[in-house]
Amino acid sequence: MAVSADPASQVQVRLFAGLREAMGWSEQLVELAPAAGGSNPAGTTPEQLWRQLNLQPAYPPAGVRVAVNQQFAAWDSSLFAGDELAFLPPISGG
Amino acid sequence: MAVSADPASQVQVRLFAGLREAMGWSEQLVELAPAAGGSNPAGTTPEQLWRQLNLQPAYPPAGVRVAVNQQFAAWDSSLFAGDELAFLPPISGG
Amino acid sequence: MLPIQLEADPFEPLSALAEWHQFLAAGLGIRPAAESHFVGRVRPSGANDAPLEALELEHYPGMTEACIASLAAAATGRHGANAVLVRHRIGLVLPGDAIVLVAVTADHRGPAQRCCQELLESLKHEAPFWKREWSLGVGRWITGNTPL
Amino acid sequence: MLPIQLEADPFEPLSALAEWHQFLAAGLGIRPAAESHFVGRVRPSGANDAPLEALELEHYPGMTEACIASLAAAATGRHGANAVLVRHRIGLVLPGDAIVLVAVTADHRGPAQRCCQELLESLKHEAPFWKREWSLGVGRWITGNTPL
Repeated sequence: MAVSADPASQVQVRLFAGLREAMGWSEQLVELAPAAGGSNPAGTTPEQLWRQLNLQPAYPPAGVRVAVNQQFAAWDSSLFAGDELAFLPPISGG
Repeated sequence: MAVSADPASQVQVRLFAGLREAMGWSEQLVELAPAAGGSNPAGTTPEQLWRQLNLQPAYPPAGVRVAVNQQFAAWDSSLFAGDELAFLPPISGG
Repeated sequence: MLPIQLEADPFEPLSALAEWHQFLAAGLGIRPAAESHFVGRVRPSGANDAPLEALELEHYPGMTEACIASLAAAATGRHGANAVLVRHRIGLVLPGDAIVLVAVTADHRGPAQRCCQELLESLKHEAPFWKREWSLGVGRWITGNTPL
Repeated sequence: MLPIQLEADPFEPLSALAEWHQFLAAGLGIRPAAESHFVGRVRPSGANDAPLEALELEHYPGMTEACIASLAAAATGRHGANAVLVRHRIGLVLPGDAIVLVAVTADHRGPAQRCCQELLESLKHEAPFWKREWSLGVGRWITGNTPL
């Protein structure tokens, strides 16, 4: 079975606003790399996925924030299969 | 001619709220004492009138303010014939 | 529509604001970017916590209006606000009724908010109004404001 | 009536406030002593001073609503406010149209004003919204807020 066909090891990645337009996509399912020595793919971080997806600039800019399952999260938090990860460019509401 | 009949030497004094009720009157015309050596009655101050009218307490309390011709004024400002003088107890608007 | 008005009868703040909006739209065309309002209403109980029957507001006819106008002009100038609305009750005001409405428009939120706040404070401390609380049939003059 | 709502179509702030008053009256009975409102509207020109055709507001469906609710609950608790109302436009908003309405009731003027101000700031900086200014047919993402 191809890894890419296993939904239990995938993370939904979403982009918004200027970042979405710069990259040309708004969401995609991304495989978590299997953890060394086991089938549990936990341990991948938003920062790793930013690089893996070739998001620009290569090092995440200070103004961009991360949300995991629609809650603000740290760049080095652990992602789990089924998570929804979003990269949020600088906010300007109100 | 009695001094009290000369409107050109009078000041209208007004009291408000608790002060009005404590004294039992809301306005009265008060004669300015003639200035020493002349007919011009200028020189009387709100503080002098407060005593002259036996307003209580004998020394004007800190919270009471003075208005002359409907503008805030100092306790030692000079009053002139025709002025409207008001003693304003502590303000509580809004 | 006078931007500053004493109200002898109950008034509805949202109606006053709607009327003010029409007045501003006629003068300015486009609506300002920032607008800050404050509505104060009479509390159900007085300073001594007894149920309040009514609040009575005495003022100094002529001076009170002029004083509010001058406080409003000063606050507007200090903060660079565009327009201001003040409605203030006089006479007997019932619990729950609006006693004061202050509204300010400006080009930015900071000036609108600060001007509205400052004008409200100055109305409370500088405009000749006196409050008497009527509770259990007894009137009691209030000699200060509730804490900020 | 939901106290927090995203609006895909133009809304009238005073109507939203009137609806909220009815909602509060049904729940609380007597009206609160202090009420503070803020209305923000789209400016006629953009960051580069060119005439603005429209402001576009993108949001993160689900997260934005939850985030506003959590910011509102935090501000309400911090200031001891009673109730809060938030209306925020999404999609294309025209110059002069209301983009945000925040209203807060409290027992005293200080908490009402401070809570309203703080909630507005947190909406601007913490709730996932992104603004794009459309001017001369070109869209430009805004990466900050106007100064306070």
